[in-house]
Amino acid sequence: MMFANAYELIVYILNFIGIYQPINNMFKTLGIEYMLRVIIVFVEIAILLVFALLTIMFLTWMERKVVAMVQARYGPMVTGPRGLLQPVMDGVKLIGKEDIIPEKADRWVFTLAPFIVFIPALLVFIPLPFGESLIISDMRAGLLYIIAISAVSPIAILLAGWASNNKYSLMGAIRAVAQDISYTIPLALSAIAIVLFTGSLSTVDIVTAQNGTWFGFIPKWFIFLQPLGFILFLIASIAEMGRIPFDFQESEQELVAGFFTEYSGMKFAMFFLAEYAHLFAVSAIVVTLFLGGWSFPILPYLPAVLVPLVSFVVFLVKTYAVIFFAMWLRDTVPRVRIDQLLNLGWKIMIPLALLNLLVTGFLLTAGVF
Amino acid sequence: MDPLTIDTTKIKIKKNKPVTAIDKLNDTGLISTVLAAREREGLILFSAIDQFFNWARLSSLWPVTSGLACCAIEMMATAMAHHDIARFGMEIFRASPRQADLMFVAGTVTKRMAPRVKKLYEMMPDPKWVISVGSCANTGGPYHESYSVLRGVDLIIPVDVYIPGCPPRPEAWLYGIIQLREKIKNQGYGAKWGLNK
Amino acid sequence: MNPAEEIKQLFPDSVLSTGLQMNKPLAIIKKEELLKVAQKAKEMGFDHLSVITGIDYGSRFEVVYNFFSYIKKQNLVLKVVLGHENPEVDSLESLWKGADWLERETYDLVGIKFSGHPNLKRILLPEGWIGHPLRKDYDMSIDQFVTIGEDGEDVVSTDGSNLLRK
Amino acid sequence: MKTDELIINMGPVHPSTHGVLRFKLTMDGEIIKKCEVVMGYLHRGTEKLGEMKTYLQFVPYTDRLDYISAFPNNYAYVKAVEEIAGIEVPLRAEYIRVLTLELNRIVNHLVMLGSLLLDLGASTMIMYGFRERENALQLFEMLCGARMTFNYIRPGGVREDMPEGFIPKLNEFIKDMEKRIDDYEQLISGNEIFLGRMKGIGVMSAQDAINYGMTGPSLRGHGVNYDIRKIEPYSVYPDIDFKACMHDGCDSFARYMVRIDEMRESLHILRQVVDAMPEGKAITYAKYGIAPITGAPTAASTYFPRIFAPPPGEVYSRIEAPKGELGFYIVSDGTIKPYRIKIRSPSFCNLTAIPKMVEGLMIPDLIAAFGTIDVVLGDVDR
Repeated sequence: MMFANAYELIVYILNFIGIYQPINNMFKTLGIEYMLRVIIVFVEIAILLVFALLTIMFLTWMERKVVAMVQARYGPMVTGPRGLLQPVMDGVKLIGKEDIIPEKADRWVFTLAPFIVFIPALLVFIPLPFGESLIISDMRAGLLYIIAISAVSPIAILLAGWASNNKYSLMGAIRAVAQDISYTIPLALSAIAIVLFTGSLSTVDIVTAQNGTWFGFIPKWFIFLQPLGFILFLIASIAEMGRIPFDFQESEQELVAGFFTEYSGMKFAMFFLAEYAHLFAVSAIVVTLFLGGWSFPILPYLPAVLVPLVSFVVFLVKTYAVIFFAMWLRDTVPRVRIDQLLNLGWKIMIPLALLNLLVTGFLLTAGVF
Repeated sequence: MDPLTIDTTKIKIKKNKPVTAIDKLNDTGLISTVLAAREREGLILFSAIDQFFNWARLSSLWPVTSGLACCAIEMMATAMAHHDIARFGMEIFRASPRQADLMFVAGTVTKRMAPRVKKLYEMMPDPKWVISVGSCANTGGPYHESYSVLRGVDLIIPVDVYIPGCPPRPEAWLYGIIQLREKIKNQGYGAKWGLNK
Repeated sequence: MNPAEEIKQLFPDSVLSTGLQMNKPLAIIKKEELLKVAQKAKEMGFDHLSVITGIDYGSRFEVVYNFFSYIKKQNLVLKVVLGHENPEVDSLESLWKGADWLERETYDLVGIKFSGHPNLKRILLPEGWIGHPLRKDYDMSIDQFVTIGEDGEDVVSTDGSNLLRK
Repeated sequence: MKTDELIINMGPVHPSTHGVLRFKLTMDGEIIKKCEVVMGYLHRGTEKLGEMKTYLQFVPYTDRLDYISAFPNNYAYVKAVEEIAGIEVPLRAEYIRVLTLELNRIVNHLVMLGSLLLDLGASTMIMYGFRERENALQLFEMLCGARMTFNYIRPGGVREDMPEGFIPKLNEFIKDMEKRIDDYEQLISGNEIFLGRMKGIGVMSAQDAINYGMTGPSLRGHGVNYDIRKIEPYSVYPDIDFKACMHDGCDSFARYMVRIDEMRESLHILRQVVDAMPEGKAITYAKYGIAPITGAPTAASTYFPRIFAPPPGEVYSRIEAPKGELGFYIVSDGTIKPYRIKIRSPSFCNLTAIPKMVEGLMIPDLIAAFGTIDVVLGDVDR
């Protein structure tokens, strides 16, 4: 009972309850029969947004708790049970802050930049396969869409850096753009190596290609077929996110606070939340491409009704595993220097990605896989 | 004192002021309730929102890193694992004053550093608080007579909480932070309505 | 043969007197000969200049140089006595790079000029500060305030009106 | 294509300048062409106050010089005063002093490692460093009641003797510390990114280092094996066997390694001091008398606050503080107040080498090299 996307799943559920036809006829008599489809899509988007914002809030709390656990301390405890309301309080406080726009700053670009950073971070959620048929729209070029959208954020960072008319922000922005550009290429190359297997860019196809198991217990995830590709993709995505050890956008030690030095209040919150949305999205992509998305060996044996739910839970567990790894890395490893970072990117990652592509292509044509 | 020989010239007659209508009303306390009621009537809604914002503000105070001298080391000790201020949601030490809303003046404010401390304070967005830590920041401390030390940071910026000590113990820091949280809770209309209990 | 006596042999006319300062060889040098004697001391192996101290005795100034030789593990103290009006002495920055900031600090706090110093400016107090604090006749009662000028440098003034709160 | 230089201010308020120090950097893109150090933002006029206070009242001011390791400041000042006054300090006091000095050296190196790693981006080492520091501070509190500003070492000995429970707790700390140092070494020294950031950064030849007046662990990272405890032994160091740790890498990594070895060496010294702790008084008031101005001593006056007035004279005495050679030049004119106090602070002199060491590097390297020089602003600006 595999549906192409969540829209069909909702239509099936409405039919199952039996209220789909009457509402459809009512709109048809009013002459606006497309209205039901519009409402359903709005409901989908609403659910996605609520899920995204809740995850972002939970991630900020989880980040503080993981950092605290590694550093032998408690982390937020006072606001709400074990500090669970802390992200809510941070958000409300940031809303209540005075919004300073520096006098000589470029006003419109200054206010526009946070939105240009935040919107792509949410747009990346659309092609992500959260569960068996829980996907907003299964585009044929899902992977290409993801890589293209994640290329928008450097532009916004440059806008922010330039508009706040502050030496530190400009240097931080230029560094962030150099880093993002030099790491999109190995990201894309190691993703293409996956496409060689599945033959299609759509994320659902990639996940379905990873169903089933070899010799009974090894799940057919691409991580086993593409170990080098996995490592390159992971490093490139951490660099894309701008997290330590490749943390240049807001490396306090060197450039005070990177490109959002001048931002305060709600605008700063946008950057802060965009970073965590990006973290979740990129971890989800790593899981989709290499760790088999929501597929799990026992899934086919479950009753059909339960499958979307269980696959959703499996997907979340895997994504949070990757997120935990990124957070754990943030606590232990020092920061790399900008020229070492670019050397790693250009001189090591791109040749390796090309080599990986070559070897995979060769083995595929030779019929080994 | 024999009552008969009271010297009447010595007793001063207490001239009580003429009792006006308003005084009488005041005695009954009617006016204060009327005034208070008028003041409150538009603000029932606001006080709940005020109280919620206060709670948000006091539970996520982000300090700006402005350690000046020995108290800065005690600030670090308070922020570290043993006396963790992350429990109060304060462990994000924002380097840039734009995103901070609490400023610890931890250490001696010298004459040369005073304009920079003042500029740092002015760069912070509005609901901002200052905790002056250590006797150097409070009143100049051991360097009171020195030629190059400002006798107390409240000469240049308004201070909300003073923490005495040289350097104050981390427990004194935590007590100061809790006092500031109480102060924030009592701001705005919510407090007047008694919601801050 | 302690180094002070050696220097007395080499430069008899420039060394006024030698002696001991808490069992460290001490040599009092004429103001003009300091650079020559210091050059000789560096060749004798005194490669570590510990500290330069300027002292205001009211009627005269004294500058005390403490050297140490890592190789021979010996101390040497050179002292120069200067008049009370504009005290001036040669800078040893060319021999020991470490002397650069030590001399700037002595100039800043005690007011002794070091001729031949690359950039003899105040190091601890802002540029426009009036007076040298460690002099005995420094007036502690005037209160000087510092504010930031347009180009970001410090401007010293005695009225703190724009700095202090009303 | 002619590019003009960008002047960047790593201003007085900056997370990685260990306090209020300002670097005026003229940058050519990412490379630093000229680095000018601007200081004085924490100049509190300690030397002027020294002339206004009596000998005993100045001891608390020495705590606040290098406020991370206050014991060596106390000891350097007191050693100078004792040399002028010619005080014979009881042996037990000397052993307690060496015990506090070495314990404070470990605390100083912990804070240095923590803040160095924090500047490089790893935020966990400073937590572990401060966790050990809290244990050490509890020991200091048992000894003298304060966490950072001890005012414990007096001309003539130490303020009061050790409490009974001190030695067992100290042994516990030493045992625990050994295991910790191996953990740190495992966490940091093998870390590829840390090596990449530290090796070959802030290089300076040994000759230049001596010429710039660098001393202490930073100098011993350049292959120059001079440790004042060895070349000019003071207190009870002659009859303690320890070695001066030296690395001849001449770069930031060598300076970092020297500090790790020194921590182990200090633990070794602590163990010997605890074993050889003699009995006896902790302080002698021999040279404390009534100053001639206030007349002949009467029975009642023995309880008056003792006046301490050393004979006129000048002295420069120096010790091996955790950051380098810390010396006090004291001129006394026979009254109860010193005539002039000059403080030779190690951070001030080590900082002289930064502008030359940093030319041609990038900002992150400036921070790495600056972190290994281990500067505290109370010491630099006095």
